[in-house]
Amino acid sequence: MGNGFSLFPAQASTFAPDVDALYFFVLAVSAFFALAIAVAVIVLGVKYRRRHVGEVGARVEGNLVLELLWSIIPTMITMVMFGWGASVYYHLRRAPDEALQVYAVGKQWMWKFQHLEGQREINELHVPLGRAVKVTIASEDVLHSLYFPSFRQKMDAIPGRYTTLWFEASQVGTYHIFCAEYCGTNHSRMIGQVVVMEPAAYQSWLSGGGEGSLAQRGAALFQQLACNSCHLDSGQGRGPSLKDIFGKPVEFQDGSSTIVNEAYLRESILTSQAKIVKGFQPLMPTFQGLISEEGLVALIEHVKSLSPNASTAPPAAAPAPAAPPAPATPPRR
Amino acid sequence: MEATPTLPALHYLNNGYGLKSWLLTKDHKRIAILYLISISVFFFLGGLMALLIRLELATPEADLLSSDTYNKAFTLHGVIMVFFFLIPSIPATLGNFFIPMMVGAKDLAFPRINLLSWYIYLVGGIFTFYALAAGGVDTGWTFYTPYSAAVSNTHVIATALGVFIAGFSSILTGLNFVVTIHRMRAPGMTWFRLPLFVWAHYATSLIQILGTPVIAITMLMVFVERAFGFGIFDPARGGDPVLFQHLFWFYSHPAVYIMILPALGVMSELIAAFSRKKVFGYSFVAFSSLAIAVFSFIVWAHHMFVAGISVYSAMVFSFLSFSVAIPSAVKVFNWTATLYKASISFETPMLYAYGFMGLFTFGGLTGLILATLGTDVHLHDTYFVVAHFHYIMVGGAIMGYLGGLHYWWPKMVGRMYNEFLSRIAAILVFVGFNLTFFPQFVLGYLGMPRRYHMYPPEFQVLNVLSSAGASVLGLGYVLPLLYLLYSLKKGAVAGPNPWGAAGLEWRTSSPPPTENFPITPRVTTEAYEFEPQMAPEFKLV
Amino acid sequence: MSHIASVKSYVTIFLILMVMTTITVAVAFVHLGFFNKVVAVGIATFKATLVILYFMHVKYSSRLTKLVVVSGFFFLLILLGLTMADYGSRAWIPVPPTLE
Amino acid sequence: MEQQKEASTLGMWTFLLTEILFFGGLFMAYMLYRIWYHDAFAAASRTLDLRWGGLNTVVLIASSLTMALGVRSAQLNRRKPLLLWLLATVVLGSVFLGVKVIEYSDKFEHHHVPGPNFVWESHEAAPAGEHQLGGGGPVTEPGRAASESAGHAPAASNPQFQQWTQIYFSLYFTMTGLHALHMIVGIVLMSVIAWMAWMGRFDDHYYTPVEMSGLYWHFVDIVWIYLFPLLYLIDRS
Repeated sequence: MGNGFSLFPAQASTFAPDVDALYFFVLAVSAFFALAIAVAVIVLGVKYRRRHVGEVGARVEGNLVLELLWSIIPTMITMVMFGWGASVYYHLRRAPDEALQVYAVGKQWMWKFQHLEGQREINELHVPLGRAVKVTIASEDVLHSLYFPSFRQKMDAIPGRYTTLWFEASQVGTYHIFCAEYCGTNHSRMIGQVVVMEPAAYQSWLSGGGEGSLAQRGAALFQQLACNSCHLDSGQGRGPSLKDIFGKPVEFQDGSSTIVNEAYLRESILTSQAKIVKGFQPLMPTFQGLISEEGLVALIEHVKSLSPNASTAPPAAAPAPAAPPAPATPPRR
Repeated sequence: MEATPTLPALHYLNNGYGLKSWLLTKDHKRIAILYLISISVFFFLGGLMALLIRLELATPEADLLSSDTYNKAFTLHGVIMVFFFLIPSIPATLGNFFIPMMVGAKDLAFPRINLLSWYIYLVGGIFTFYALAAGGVDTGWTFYTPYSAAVSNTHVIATALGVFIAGFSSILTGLNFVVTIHRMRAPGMTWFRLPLFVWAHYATSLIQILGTPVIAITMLMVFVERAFGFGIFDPARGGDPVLFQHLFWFYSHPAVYIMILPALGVMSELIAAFSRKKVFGYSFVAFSSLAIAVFSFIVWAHHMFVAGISVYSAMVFSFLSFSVAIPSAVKVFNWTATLYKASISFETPMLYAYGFMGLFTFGGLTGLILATLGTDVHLHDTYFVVAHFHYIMVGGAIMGYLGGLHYWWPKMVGRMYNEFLSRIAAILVFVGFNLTFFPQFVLGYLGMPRRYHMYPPEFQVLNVLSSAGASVLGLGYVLPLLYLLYSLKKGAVAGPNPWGAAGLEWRTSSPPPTENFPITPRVTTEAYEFEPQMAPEFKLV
Repeated sequence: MSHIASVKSYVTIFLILMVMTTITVAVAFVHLGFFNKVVAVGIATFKATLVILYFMHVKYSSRLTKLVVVSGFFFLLILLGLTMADYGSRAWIPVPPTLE
Repeated sequence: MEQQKEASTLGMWTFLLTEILFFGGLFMAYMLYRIWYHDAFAAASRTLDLRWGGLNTVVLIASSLTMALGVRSAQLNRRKPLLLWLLATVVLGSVFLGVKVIEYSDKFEHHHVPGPNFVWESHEAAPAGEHQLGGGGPVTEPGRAASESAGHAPAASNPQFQQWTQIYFSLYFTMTGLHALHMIVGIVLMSVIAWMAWMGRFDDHYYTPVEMSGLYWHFVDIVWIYLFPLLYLIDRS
């Protein structure tokens, strides 16, 4: 960033070369066909230009073989594009299990980032080189879109639910962060920079914070909101114990179950009556409007920290909770 | 042979004078002229907004407009150009004028509904003008919720109602065309003798009929949410803003084909007329229009690949999106093949047709890059998308519209325009267009997001190029306005068939009489039968 | 369109519609789980079909008219089906459930 | 004449095609939210009075019958019966709207109109006449916990539940409002047609306007045939 004029963006993530290769492939095919058509119409235009006023063209009806050829060949070429594109996309969307977790909150008109260790940043994100980073994105107001052009990665921030993206930076440096989804007056000022650091430098940057980790902040909030008066570790409280639940299945009063994940925790805090854990009463008040998006991620991190063995993600393909995405929104102005 | 053609004594233009004879007319040709005037007003208004946008973007800083004003400028540019210019552009003017003539009918099936559609369009336009005059609207033409429904404090309601109302005008035009093409064909005019322009409009009408009601109801839902505090998309009440996007794009993707299909129809006419040859693979070109219309309804979520939709759904929609590329490619290949062993002349309309071939092909192919999932994540909502759809909308639809206008202008007004100036304008449009929008592809891959009022300084060189191109393009658009108006009084008299073209519309006087043909024509030949004696010397009527 | 149906046939259709309305109300008071929805929409569709075929004379109309009617419901199903396909498959991403 | 009639028929059906997709957008929203918020929708649906809804269904289907018989009279060139059937249709349509006014005013009284004044009281969640849930406080076994629903206990005291019922009522008012608007247009149309019949404009060769407005009327009926079970009968068990 700050570097001068260029015609091509920096390749600063592990999948930037993949995306670029795909891009050049489709571009090359496109250029070939565009040029072929351009040359053909010009050559034909010169060769068959009208020589005298009354001339008409020859009678040619059409040709079935040709029609089939130029339908089937492009179809096959586009299927290659589709397959290749879909595999790159799957890679872009599927975060590896051991990814470093970062939270991002978009609001008019800034990006707020929080690290698990407690650092909070605005419009700036520090990430280590060579480590997968998963960003969980929320929005406090309208749609935004978190965009890292040098990483070739982007995801909308949608009020009322979490979305995620991930990347692994491959080159030390400072790169743009943009908001790509129009969000009002200062949409074009909702920009920032992502700083890719050597792992050691990143570690020392992390320890420079001193606010306490995200989970610690969540623990404080847990006390402050009196969550701890019901959610006793012993399981004897009025609410279920939150110890060692993350990544494990939980069963509800109506017999259904789900795997505890961020989305479920978010829903349980904001829409506490949506799912009632089996054996408990629907006593918990809703925290809708009482807690900010940032406080929410701190609480979730706190709950996660109570499940030390669940640091690696739970088994894949959890049975779909046939439920709405945590339908809740932060307070509005 | 050398006799100078004269204007017919009685034609639709001199059949009644005065405002009333125009405002209460049921003649499809006069209604087409009314539309032509009104969409031109909107076109230049939308163009003015584009000018403001490009001027502002010449520098990275915010120096000409405030952010709010800039946002309003691009919103109105989009709303006006999409809903009030491109969607009615070819169907309501050229289609309205020539579809009855091409099928050999006296008028459309429902002349009064045709006039009604123009008034509805005007009412929609007045709502939009009101929004503009009262302070503008800043949601972007896409009206994404929750910004449009709850947050923006501009005139969303008036604009949404304007779009809602204009939608009905579009529906009525489509309905009229479908019924006309089904029921009003002259004796002998079978489906496979119809000009491809008619086929393209038939396909367009299907989209207008099937898609437009969905945008209408979506706008209505935004309206009730904003006006009465209902909650349908409101995330605070559990609503889903992404549902809005599904409904919006269910119409707005097919709407792209409402804009481009008629231009593809014009292209078939131009290529045939100026190469004096039947379009290669007529039935494939005809059916590819219908295929595009049907496929256009199953690809919409490719606008939402990063909007949090399911990974599998994204894959399905990406797959289906490629399917719509094939019939478009088939058309381009067939046009190219038409030029083989043809007799090609390069009057102005053919210059536009050649320009169209280049720009539409390139625009369509860049669409493949956006339909490919892996690259779309990077390119979505960047200037790459802006450049892509301007290649289709401006390079395709407007080139087609201008080409068609120049082709049929002698028929519509009975006089020729200045050929030299019109060629200059066609070249200016082509050069200016590429200079404006090609740099935006590069900007997009560099990562410049769309709807940005300010941008990092390293993007400036390309933006300046684009702004410079826009001024050339603007010149190319103003020039036709001048020489076409001039030709109304001073142009050389054209005669019934100045191009030596085939088709029923050229077999009547220019301008045509109110009832189009002296007697109901009987059709005995295929479309695009160019007999050697149909050269300009030959007089049919 | 020149087909003229008898009064008796119209009244018969009307009575069937009434009976169907009664059934659909009655079924709503019985707990059938998922099948409540199926029955409700099924009966409504049956009633709508009767109205379209007999009251609106589609049974005696041209193939073109029939095609128009069917295509309306076809494109409606595209809208409903492809949109719900997105919502339905969001949860089954085979990635860690942390990714939603 | 024949060509004109065929054109009108095709035109009318094409128009009805757009109407299907017009209401289709609303049905899409309804379907999604009903799946997501089944219990809230069911609870909100139970606040509608089934008697009024049922009456209106009967009235509207009856009006379709009178309309069909009206068209038949026109086909047979019986002017007086045509006029009577058309008037009967207008009367039944007006009865429908009258009932709708009663229902709407009831909603206003109960603050069930979405927006800032919306109020949802917890006892309203109860199936009519059955469990009266203790107001305010959380409830133990709210009626039917182990339902087929998407895992939501219908906990009426939950503020989120209130928001979801608001979505139901937003859709209820938009859908029935739009339907009522179509009814009003239909009644005006029918009155004009009846007047034209009175003036003797129709005979057995020319009755296209009667037939076309009949198609419109039946379509509006069909919309209600779907709206009635979807809005009133979500879950009454």
